[in-house]
Amino acid sequence: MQPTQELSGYLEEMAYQIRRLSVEMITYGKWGHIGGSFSMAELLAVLYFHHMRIDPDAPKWEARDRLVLSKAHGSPALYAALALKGFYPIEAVYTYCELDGIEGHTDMTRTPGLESSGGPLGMGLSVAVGMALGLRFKENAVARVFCILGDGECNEGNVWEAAMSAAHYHLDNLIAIVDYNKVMAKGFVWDLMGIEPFAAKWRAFGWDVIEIDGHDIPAIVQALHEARWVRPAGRPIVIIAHTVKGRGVEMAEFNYKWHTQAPEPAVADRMLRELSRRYGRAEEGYSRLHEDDAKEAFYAGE
Amino acid sequence: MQPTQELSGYLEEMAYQIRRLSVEMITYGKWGHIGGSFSMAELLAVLYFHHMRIDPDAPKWEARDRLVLSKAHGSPALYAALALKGFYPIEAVYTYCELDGIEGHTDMTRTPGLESSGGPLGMGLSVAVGMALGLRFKENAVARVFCILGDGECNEGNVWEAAMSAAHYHLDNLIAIVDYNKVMAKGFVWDLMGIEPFAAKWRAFGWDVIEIDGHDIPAIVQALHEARWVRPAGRPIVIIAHTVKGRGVEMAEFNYKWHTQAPEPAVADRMLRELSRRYGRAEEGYSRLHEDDAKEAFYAGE
Amino acid sequence: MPENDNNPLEMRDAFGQTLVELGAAYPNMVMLDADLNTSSKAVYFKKAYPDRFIQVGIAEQNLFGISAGLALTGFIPFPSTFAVFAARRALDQIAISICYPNLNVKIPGSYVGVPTSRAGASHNCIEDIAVMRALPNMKVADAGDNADLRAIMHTAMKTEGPVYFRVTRYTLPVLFGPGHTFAWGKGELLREGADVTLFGTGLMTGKCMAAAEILAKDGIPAEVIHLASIKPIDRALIAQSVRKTGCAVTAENATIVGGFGAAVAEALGDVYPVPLRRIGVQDQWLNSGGVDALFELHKMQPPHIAAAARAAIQAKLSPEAMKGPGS
Amino acid sequence: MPENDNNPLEMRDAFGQTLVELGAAYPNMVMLDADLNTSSKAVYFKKAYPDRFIQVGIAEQNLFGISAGLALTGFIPFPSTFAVFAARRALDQIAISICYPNLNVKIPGSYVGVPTSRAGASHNCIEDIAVMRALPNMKVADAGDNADLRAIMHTAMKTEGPVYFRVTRYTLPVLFGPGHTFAWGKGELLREGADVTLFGTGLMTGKCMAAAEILAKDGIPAEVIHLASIKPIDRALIAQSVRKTGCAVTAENATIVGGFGAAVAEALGDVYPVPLRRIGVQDQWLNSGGVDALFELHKMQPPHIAAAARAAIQAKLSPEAMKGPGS
Ligand SMILES: Cc1ncc(C[n+]2csc(CCOP(=O)(O)OP(=O)(O)O)c2C)c(N)n1
Ligand SMILES: Cc1ncc(C[n+]2csc(CCOP(=O)(O)OP(=O)(O)O)c2C)c(N)n1
Ligand SMILES: [Mg+2]
Ligand SMILES: [Mg+2]
Repeated sequence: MQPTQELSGYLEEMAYQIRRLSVEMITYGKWGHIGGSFSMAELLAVLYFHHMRIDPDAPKWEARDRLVLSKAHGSPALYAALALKGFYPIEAVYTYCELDGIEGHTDMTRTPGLESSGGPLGMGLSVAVGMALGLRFKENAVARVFCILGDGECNEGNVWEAAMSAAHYHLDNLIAIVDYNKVMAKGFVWDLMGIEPFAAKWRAFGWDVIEIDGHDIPAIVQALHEARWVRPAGRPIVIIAHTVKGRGVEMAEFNYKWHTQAPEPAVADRMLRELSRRYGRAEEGYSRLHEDDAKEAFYAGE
Repeated sequence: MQPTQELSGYLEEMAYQIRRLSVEMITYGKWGHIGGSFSMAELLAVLYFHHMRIDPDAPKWEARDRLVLSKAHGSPALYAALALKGFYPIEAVYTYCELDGIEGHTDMTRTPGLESSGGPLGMGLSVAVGMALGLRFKENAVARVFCILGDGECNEGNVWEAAMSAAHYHLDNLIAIVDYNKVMAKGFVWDLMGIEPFAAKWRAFGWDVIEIDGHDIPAIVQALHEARWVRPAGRPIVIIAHTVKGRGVEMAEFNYKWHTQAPEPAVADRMLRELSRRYGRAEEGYSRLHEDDAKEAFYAGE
Repeated sequence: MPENDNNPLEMRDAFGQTLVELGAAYPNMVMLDADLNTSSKAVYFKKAYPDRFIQVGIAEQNLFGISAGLALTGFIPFPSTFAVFAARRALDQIAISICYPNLNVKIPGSYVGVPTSRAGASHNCIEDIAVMRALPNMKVADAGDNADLRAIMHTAMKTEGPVYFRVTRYTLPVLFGPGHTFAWGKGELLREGADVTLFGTGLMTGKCMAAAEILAKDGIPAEVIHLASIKPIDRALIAQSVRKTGCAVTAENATIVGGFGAAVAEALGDVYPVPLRRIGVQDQWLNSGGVDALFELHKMQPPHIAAAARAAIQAKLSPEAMKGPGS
Repeated sequence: MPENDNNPLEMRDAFGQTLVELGAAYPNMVMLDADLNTSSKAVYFKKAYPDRFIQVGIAEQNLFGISAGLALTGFIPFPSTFAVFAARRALDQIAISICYPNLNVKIPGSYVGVPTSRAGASHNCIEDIAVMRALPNMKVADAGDNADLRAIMHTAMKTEGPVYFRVTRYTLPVLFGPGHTFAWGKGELLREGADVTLFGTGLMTGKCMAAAEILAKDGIPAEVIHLASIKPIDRALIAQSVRKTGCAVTAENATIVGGFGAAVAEALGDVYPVPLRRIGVQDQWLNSGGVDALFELHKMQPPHIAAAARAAIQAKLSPEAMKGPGS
């Protein structure tokens, strides 16, 4: 299941746009998590623009695949993917963190395409287990439930409660994806709370494990294909995606200081220019750089 | 470290007395958990009457070993051990579940020798981690912290949070003991929420694992010796003690119906007689069988 | 299986029976258990509909998270555990996975308050009313008898969104007839009286009725109002009653801090302030003991309610006597 | 490092500085963090006393359990996380491992209420006052400014047993001078007035002072009382004030259900019932938005407090007008 050159190119473009829009909305909204949005850009690109069976014109289609973003602070990347997919106009992302706008963490009552509400880490896998069980009750054998978790998030006991139950119920229609970007909010995972041997933990909890480079689009395509069509054998499947937190702009890479921080417009502009250069695109900066912005600069810091 | 015949005999007697007193207090208190008290009788006997460095005359001795009963519903067995050890008079156990008496679940403010308060499952290992860290801060290299967990209890995510952190902090002064009696409140572990491969889970969480027959006194003596003196190598140690829930009287063995249930006095009498026969002692029944008991029979059922 | 009012069941059995009734009417109802079904009596549902019963083991956070996922796929989940573990262990999951998106999950809180008795402070739930009430979107109810519980459960099924209701491990005296219904925000006037209003919720309403009898013997006519619906609460009925009686007592099988008594105090401040005495657990842990001994210790028996009523009347009559213990 | 009242810091920085002060005075104080130290500002302590700083990762249940164990070995732990995760994620651990045995743990709840703002409903903590207040043994405080926070923290260290105090991510106007002290159950009369009492806690006291100015311009003398100590609460001062003014408003940076407003309503019912209007988040989720926009939306600004004061006065003067929205 190697993707064609054309498909890879398209997915790469989507990952690029997800990163761009994440910076745009975090800068304009003056709040948000760049590092964890960037690290899962390719994962979301492949899920939303290739793998997942979803229809933006029928967001509640019963037989659809579902994705729970358990690391809900990564919402900018997801909001970007949903907008690019057509769940709502791109313009809507500029209401990020505004009154009656798109919520800082995920609020499914406000944003079409969102399958759950979140914010507190560690909860999403349980919700995904419930969905996977629900689909089983409905005898829907085709749909899959995806759940994206952070690596630091896997410190949370709730994750392991959910993991244990997914194995107990043989939920091979559940595919967890860990954005293993090695960094949590305030430092490196190994330093703050080590999670290794990580794959061994999932295996001991009864899961089938696939490990990939989470920025390698063909690898992601292949892993999802395998998880959906090849591996199911009565065990839930986890894709441990090795990624780089902040991947895309150098100042943010592997740097916990960009875990949560809204860039000044000028910094955002530099970030976006660097991003376009990296992707070999024409240099393009922050779209609202010169907009007179009366909003308080409150959350600029961490 | 094979115990002498004499020591084994003494510890067996203590296990026997723990079982007897557990039935006495549960029957008289009209509430409590027989199955999970019986299954850890030998474990408590070896800990309190051989292994642990404690002094009932100085219950707050700084350098003492500490035991956190995370499966706090097993309190009758622990109350029995503490009474037999001399922390308070045996008579006190007959205040179990009474106003101003010994609390149904553990309340350390009321009972000398208790090192923590509990009731909700899954919490104790965190408290034990805190104690082990505290002892490290105090540069007490000798004292050990023990924590007894239920097997069903290990469904709780809090257990795995604690486990992860104990490994992260290299707490080899922490020894967890799982009373793996295969039964939880309403059925078998494998049926309600499977925890296997259990040793693999602990290993994947960075622990050193010792597996034993939890009713085999020499094996327990040996395992604790090993855990304290041989194994410490920067990893916390878990003793997975394979036990039989309700071990001691046939009607309760491997039977979830005796997880929580106070026997009628006549049933308690039969239980205790059976117990004495099994131990090759002179038959002895329930000590308060004919006492006119005005207490409501409220909790006789589950 | 309708409840049998002549030979009252323990409330948890009425709960179990009603689960079975609802299961028949709602094929998309599912029951979840965290290893307590024969205690909570979720086992009735398990036996009737084994295919719609989900065991999650001893993992309450997961219990409520899974329920959210099931609600999102079109089911009506009843995640069942002891009230302490709903209100304390899984509060974040209930708040954010369930209440925040307003999901259709019905949460029974078992083993509440005094009758849990011997299990002790860690299990005798006193804070659930205060805690659940603080969550936006959550509705909260505490039934006065088995018929009331059944009515609450039927209404809960017809209510879109999260509901928390208490289930007592206790046999309550019958208050209501067979045609009894329940509506959110509607209280029930059980006895008319002019001198003081006794507001009860849950099993304490029965004790308020007994207190009114005691007071009647002393020539004090007490009004008794049952407020099973704690959130929303019947502010109109509260105002109407105290406008007449001029003082009130609340009685709840829970802590008096932040719970039902506070809900009434809030309403009184809003609509018609009068002296209020709150009966319930007085901000202490509810340690082990026999049921009656605990009701006695925590001054929650009818004579205590009657004494509180007299104190409230006293306060109404001589404002200077209103200086409570704190002043 | 004393706080600098002339150039006010964000309260969380004052928190961090005070941690360092306390760390010097109490060698057995330890700080625990769940991956939020540069946000909560526990990082100040980490930098000053790296050996007494414990990182537990993103695991709040464990955070509080470990704290219990440390308290049991003679330390004074400060487990630090966002208020939502203390009040919701780890409530069972706080209740049973800490409050029940009355352990000496000091719990700062960071990022409370409106100023958390853009993070949104899951993070903008509104229920912690109601929740923490419901736990026996727990003391609860919300500081009015940085000096007040510092005083609370110093008093907390001298208080045996569990304490919960709120830390706001916000810069508050200065209310108190350098010699300021704090005592449990003691309120502060900040401004005298005869017509209405404004009871404030936390950052809302400053807004009450501004509201009193607005009212003064209309010739309405409002009394302002700051109640940083929410539990225990100063019932004597509350009674004394409303006996004079005859009506009151409460203002809190939290839900009005079960929290500070409820605590005052409870006290009024006990000691001197008067009409009460409660300012705060009106039982809704506190979704994302700018700080000022949210204060506006939830009607928590000085003009709203002033309007509530007028409504309370109106209710006092014409009891018939007291019929609130519910009646
Ligand atoms: C229960 C909980 N605790 C703390 C936080 C605050 N928080 C938000 S993001 C974050 C770090 C997450 O790290 P990780 O899971 O590795 O995510 P990523 O690196 O992908 O951003 C923390 C601690 C939270 N949202 N929820
Ligand atoms: C958090 C929590 N959930 C549920 C319970 C109720 N409960 C008490 S004992 C028990 C079963 C425990 O099973 P296990 O851990 O295997 O203990 P054991 O077999 O040794 O009795 C349950 C569910 C509890 N005490 N705490
Ligand atoms: Mg990470
Ligand atoms: Mg067991």
